[in-house]
Amino acid sequence: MTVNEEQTTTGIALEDLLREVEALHAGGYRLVQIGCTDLDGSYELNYSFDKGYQFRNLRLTVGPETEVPSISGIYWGAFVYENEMHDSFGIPVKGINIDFKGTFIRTDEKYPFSVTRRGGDRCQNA
Amino acid sequence: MPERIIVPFGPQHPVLPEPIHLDLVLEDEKVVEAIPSIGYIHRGLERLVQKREYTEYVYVAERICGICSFIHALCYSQGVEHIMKVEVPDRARYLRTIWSECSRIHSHLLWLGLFADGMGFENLFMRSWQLRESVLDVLEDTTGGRVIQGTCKVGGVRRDIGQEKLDEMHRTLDPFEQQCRDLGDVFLNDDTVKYRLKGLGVITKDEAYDLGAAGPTARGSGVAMDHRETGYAAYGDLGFKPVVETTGDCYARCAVRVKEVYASIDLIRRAIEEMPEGPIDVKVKGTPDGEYFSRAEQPRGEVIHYLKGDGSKHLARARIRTPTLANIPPLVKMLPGIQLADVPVVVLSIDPCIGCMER
Amino acid sequence: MQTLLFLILFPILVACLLLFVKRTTVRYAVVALSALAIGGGSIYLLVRYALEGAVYFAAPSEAASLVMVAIEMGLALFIVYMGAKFRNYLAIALAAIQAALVVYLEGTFSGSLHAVNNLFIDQLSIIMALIIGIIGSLIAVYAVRYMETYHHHHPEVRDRQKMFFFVIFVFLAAMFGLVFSNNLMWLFFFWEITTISSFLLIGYSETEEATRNAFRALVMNLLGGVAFVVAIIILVATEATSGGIDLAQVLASGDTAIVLIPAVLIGFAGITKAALMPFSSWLLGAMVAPTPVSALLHSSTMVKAGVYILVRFSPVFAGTFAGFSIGLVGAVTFVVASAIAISQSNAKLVLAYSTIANLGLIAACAGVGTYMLVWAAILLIIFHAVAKALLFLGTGAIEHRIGSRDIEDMEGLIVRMPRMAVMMFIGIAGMFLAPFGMLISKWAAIEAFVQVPFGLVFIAILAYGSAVTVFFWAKWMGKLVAVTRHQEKVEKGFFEEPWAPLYIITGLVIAAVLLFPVISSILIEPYVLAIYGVTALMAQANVAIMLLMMTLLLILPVSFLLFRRSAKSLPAYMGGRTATPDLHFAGSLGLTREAQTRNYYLTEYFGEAKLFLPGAVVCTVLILASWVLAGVAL
Amino acid sequence: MGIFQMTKTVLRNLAGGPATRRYPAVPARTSSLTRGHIVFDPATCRSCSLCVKRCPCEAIRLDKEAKVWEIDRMRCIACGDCVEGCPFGSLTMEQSYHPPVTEHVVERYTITYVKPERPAKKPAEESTKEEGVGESA
Amino acid sequence: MTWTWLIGAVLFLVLAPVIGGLVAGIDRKITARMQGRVGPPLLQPFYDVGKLFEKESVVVTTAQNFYVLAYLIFIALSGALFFAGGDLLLIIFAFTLAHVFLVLGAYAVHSPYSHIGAERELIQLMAYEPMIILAAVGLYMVTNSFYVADIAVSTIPAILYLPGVFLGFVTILTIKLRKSPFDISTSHHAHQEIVKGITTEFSGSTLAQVEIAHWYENVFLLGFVFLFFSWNPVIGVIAVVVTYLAEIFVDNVTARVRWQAALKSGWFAAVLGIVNLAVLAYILGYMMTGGV
Amino acid sequence: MAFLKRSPWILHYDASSCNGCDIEVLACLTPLYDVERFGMINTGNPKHADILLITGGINTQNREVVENIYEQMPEPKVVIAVGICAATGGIFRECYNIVGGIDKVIPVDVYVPGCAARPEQIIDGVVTALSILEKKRAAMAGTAQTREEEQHTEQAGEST
Repeated sequence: MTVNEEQTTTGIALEDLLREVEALHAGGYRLVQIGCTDLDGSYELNYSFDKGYQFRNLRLTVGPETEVPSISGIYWGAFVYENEMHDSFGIPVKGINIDFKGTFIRTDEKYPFSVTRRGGDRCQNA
Repeated sequence: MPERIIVPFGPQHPVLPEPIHLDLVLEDEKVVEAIPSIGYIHRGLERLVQKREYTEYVYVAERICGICSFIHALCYSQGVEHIMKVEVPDRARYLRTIWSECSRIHSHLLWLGLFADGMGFENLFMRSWQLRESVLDVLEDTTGGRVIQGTCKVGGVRRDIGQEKLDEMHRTLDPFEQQCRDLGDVFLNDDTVKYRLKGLGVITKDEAYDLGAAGPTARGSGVAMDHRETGYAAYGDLGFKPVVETTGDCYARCAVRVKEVYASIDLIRRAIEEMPEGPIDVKVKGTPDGEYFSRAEQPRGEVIHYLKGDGSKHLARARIRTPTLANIPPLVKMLPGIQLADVPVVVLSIDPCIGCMER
Repeated sequence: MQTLLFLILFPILVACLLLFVKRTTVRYAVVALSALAIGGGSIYLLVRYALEGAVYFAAPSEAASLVMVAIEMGLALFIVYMGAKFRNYLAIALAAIQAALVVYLEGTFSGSLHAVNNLFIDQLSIIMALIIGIIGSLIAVYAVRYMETYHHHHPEVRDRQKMFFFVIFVFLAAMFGLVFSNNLMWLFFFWEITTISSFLLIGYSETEEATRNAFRALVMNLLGGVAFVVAIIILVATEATSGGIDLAQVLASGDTAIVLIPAVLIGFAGITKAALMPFSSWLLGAMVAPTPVSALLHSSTMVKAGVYILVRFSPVFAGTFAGFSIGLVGAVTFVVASAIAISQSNAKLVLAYSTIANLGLIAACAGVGTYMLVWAAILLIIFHAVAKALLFLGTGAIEHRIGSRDIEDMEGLIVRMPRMAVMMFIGIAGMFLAPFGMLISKWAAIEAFVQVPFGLVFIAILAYGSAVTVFFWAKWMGKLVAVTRHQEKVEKGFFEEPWAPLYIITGLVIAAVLLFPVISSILIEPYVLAIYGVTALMAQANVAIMLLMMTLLLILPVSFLLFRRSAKSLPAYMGGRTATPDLHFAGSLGLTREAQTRNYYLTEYFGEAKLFLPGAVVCTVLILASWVLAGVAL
Repeated sequence: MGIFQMTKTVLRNLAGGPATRRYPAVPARTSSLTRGHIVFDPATCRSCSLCVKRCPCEAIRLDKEAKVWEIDRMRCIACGDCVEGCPFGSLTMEQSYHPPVTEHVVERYTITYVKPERPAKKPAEESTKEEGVGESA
Repeated sequence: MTWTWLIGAVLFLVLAPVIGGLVAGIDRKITARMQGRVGPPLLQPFYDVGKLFEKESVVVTTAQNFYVLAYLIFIALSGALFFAGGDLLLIIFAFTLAHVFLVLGAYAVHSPYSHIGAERELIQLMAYEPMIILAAVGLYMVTNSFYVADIAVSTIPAILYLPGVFLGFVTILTIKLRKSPFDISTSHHAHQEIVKGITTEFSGSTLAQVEIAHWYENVFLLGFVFLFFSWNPVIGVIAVVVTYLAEIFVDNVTARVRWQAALKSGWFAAVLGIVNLAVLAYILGYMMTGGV
Repeated sequence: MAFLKRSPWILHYDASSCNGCDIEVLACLTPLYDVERFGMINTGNPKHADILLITGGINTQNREVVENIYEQMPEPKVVIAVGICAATGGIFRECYNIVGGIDKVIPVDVYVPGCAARPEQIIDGVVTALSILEKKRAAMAGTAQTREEEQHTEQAGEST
């Protein structure tokens, strides 16, 4: 592989999130994505940024019901990821600029990736 | 006061081949508010990683979207390869590049056709799709599938292209490029097309960057950002310069794609010329353990496969961020103030691939 | 002559009587009975004089003239008083100037202020009398119940109904006087009465806006009045060649160059009264008045006095550049007002703009003044009066039921008020669709303009104007016929306007089309023949085709019977979104939205702000040009 | 001259005649690699069930007891993984695709492979034996 | 009065759907060829209409059928009047009436897409109305008659006097034939932002009626084109064919424009007509004074 | 009187497909396949359509959309499920948001296999659908006729 990009991942605390994001915004980074991973009993949130193919990732681990502040005040376009986060993981996100209120990705079962659900997939065709 | 026209636009709508819904609020025909609503084709295939072996998941990955299919598979494979530290043979890297560029051309021609259709230019639609068929023929001859190739796998590719076929492809590239240039001329120079596109749905460079726009949407606004520059597959060997336009309107986004078609043809030509000999795959052993944000440049922009393995045959998590999702915020910004007639044009100008976006 | 005097004096009597009637039912009876009498009188006039051509009467002159001057002075004082009360000094100044001019006239030329015949009647007068007598009195009947409801809806407005009906009937008398006068001094007197009536009725609700608009109307009309007096002074001063104040003699005067200047001045008075540009704003402001007032004064009759006088003088205008210029004022007004009407959603304003536009068209015909155009102009007067009266009254009735005069709120009226909607439909059709009146007249006008030198200018304007007209009428019509679901019927209400006037006028709109060959041959053609020696005729075949179209239109609704069976009813296409029958659908962000349809107003292109000023400037220049051209002709 | 930019293409199309492949009259264009549909040869299948394991979408089912091999055409993505994986060449990829059907039925084959009666020495037999063991287990 | 006019009218009523359908078929065939396709069979428009009559009748409101029927009848009537040699202006007004009925039908169904289609149709109506009136006036100025019967037998080559008017008329013909770039209110193929616009809610036999009305209309309009060349019937027929081919060509080489451009084009076409007529009036005036 | 067979107008809806089948449906319209040869038109409007081509499986969001579109199509109509996702859910069958094939919501008349279905396959599918369409039409005409006859006999009964 000749991919010449470096990826850094920094773990941060929930209360530092907005400050860190603000700093990256000021540093000319663009928002690449916000992703979420369901671990056992908690979620790992990845806020990914990029500047000139330098990939930086802020990592946050939160509990099931923890409210996460929206970064859509800093990155206007963050609402898509935050709505997605809410709709598939059930993470409450506070203050999204365009809040779809659970209708961004409407699924048969609410919050399919929620760690508190864990009843296995209720798929009709499995 | 009943001052405004409110129209549900989609999900079933003839100009949108895929379902997306907009609540359009109009004054006469001017859009004053347009809120998109998606989720009509959400399948939930990210979860399938837990049910499919990591090698089998390639088939799912390439069915995330039938247009960018090959590059999804490529991005996924590269991610797994990176986690598992698998070195792909050179020939496979070149073959991957050729197929990537073929699918980029086919995607762009497809998009140009749909775009022409969105402007009510039926003949141009027909012509674009007619040209696209010759790319599909090449894909079918070399991979066996028209839109879903199924040749990429973890550790390399499943099929080789024989020298004879490579020569034939090389021969047909010149006439094909000429045809594409004739087509591109219409998009770039026709008066009615220019009338429809110039100054429409403008996104400035700063806005585009700040909103996280990806691919031609960003490049049309002057953001020189193209993941092929990072040199995955064979791009590092072949060298590559992103196509950039600066006006940020629909015309610029269209021009970027037209010119990318030419650039892709050139890349294929050089890839064929410099094709190394050797095996096309390596045996992959073991299971992935680790995580990686795999990134690749799709026709629509940068795609990200975040893969996390826990050492079992199944990945623990795959998170796919597709370019269309990144381009939704710019789209929301573009819509207000345009005419109803331009709504399909503007929506199409980000080349929405809802199939990708909804996963 | 008795009929003439009856028509002038009887309404005054009724007016005085109404000053003492308080109860609505009694008032209704009085108004209905007198309407019958007035209508009957005007029909008698038709039967009696239609075939006789112009008939002149030497009505008592001395006493009447004195009374008139006295009343005129009184009115001037009244205006000064009102002007002082509301601090409108322009009105005071104009009234003073006008009074001074009248005094000057009486003092200097008292010897010449005689007409041999003070009253006369000819076919044009009969047509006007019929409009005043039938449409006018029907509107009066309608107004009784309307005003009762009006006060119910507007408790804040002081109830001055006695005054209201007094003025209405005095106005009717004045209109009759106006169209029967052969003495220009008389004509001027009645002219001023209508101005004052309009002033009083616009200001009826006594709100600040109403008062302001009333004064605007007054000031603009006084401007015309001043021009009128000046014209009379010139005529009297040049009596030897011009014919003095005897209308018939003036028109017959051999020295058209001399007559042209007063004619242009009187034409200017007509332009102000007909609210052509740049004076259109007073008519728009007048829409604050109760709807019957708008119907009576500001579309069917009073503003018609403006174009009536233009038509009267069109033989003088014919072939002169001054007349051409006045015609152009009309034509420009037609196209600009029609275009602005596109941007309006207030029904009464649309009607007002359309009225201005049509008056402009009539003025265009009258100003150019060839025999075919005069024929077309008179047709336009008739059809416009009938259809517009219906539309105004209909709008009034609808406003009382649905509480809005916005066209958007009239959506689905065909479901909510089927009878009213059909009547409005016919009224609107009368304004712009093929076999109906206005369109026939436009067609006649086009055919006529083709034969005029430089008529191409008018044709071009007419072509654009009628295209624009189609747009704003058709979209209104569309709103009416939209079949919305789940709308309660509101046709019946606590307060019932009498439907009879509406039915009758609707009947008249249709009858006017069916009978228009008769009207033309009995009234218009003889008039034109008498004045020009030639007359316009509609080709037989075309008349037949129009009747065929009308018949088709009347028969077509029968086809509804065909469609009742077997059709499956499905909701409208909503892009795959399931929607309730009243078009609510689940929109983005989890909101339920209602799909809404709204007409296009194209304000960016046809807005008042965009078009009024250029139109007014062009028209002002054209009016000044008409004066200059008249002067040059001398 | 930007008004009729498309003229060139239009004229070329008019002169060149239609590009249409008249499909039902002319057979569909395929290449040697075209993945049409899977053909199963019941005579050679030895019920190893490798195809079942490899199929990414569970289109193939095998009942070893009843010797029944099933394929659901409405699940098959024609990836060809099973063909590549089949050690006995019982599966082949045909270039022609499967025709549309009006009813959704699972195709069912009874495996007719009979273990050849041969001396038990060759490795091939070993494997079949193993399979046989697997079957019984 | 002779009976010849009746023959013209009856022939139109009977033959126009046949000719109109064939023209539509040829149109589709040529369009397909221009796009490098084979295209539908020649008789495809008839199959389509036949099919539509076989379909179930589905309505949003029964009133819509009434308006569409009225549209069909008045389109047929105006065409019949034309071929009966009637007064051009009256024919144009009947034609407008017919379209207003179509618009009302779309309003009646009260569906957002139909509504927008109806508004756009009205804008189109507003766009082409001035030019079509001017075309009639132009023919009058040349032949001294508004009657089609007189114009058709006139020996004056109208086109030589009215090139600007003809050009303007061809422009609005594009609007009338619902061809790109002006197919804004509804189009032959549905890939449009307002779905099928004005005809969105019409289906089955109602849609078939709209289609037949369109055939009538096309024949009528082509007849109008013929009037410019009627001094020589052979040239006239050729001109009609060439004009129609040009329309197909333009349809195939342009994108659809916004309504603003449609309105501006229509009105600009009328300006073209006016300029032509003004020059013509000047020449006529000059000739007259010269003659005297 | 089998005009229906000569003029099938199709409506295409993407239920939850990956686009692969969609673009192949669209490819059918383009010069190389040109289904207009058979009188097919891709109309975007359910009220004009005879054949509903659906790609992709059903999920909660689009279930009512599919039902709505189907309901808005006038009889006679047929439904073609294009691609394996539309038939059974295909490779996404086991995703949490996929309910299954189209036939879970509306009756499907023809299944076109393939992932992605090829244009030729789609053409074949439509041809298969045409005969079904024709049957439905005949049945519809038949019932209409019998209904009319019934009315006639009723009226006759009343008059006698």
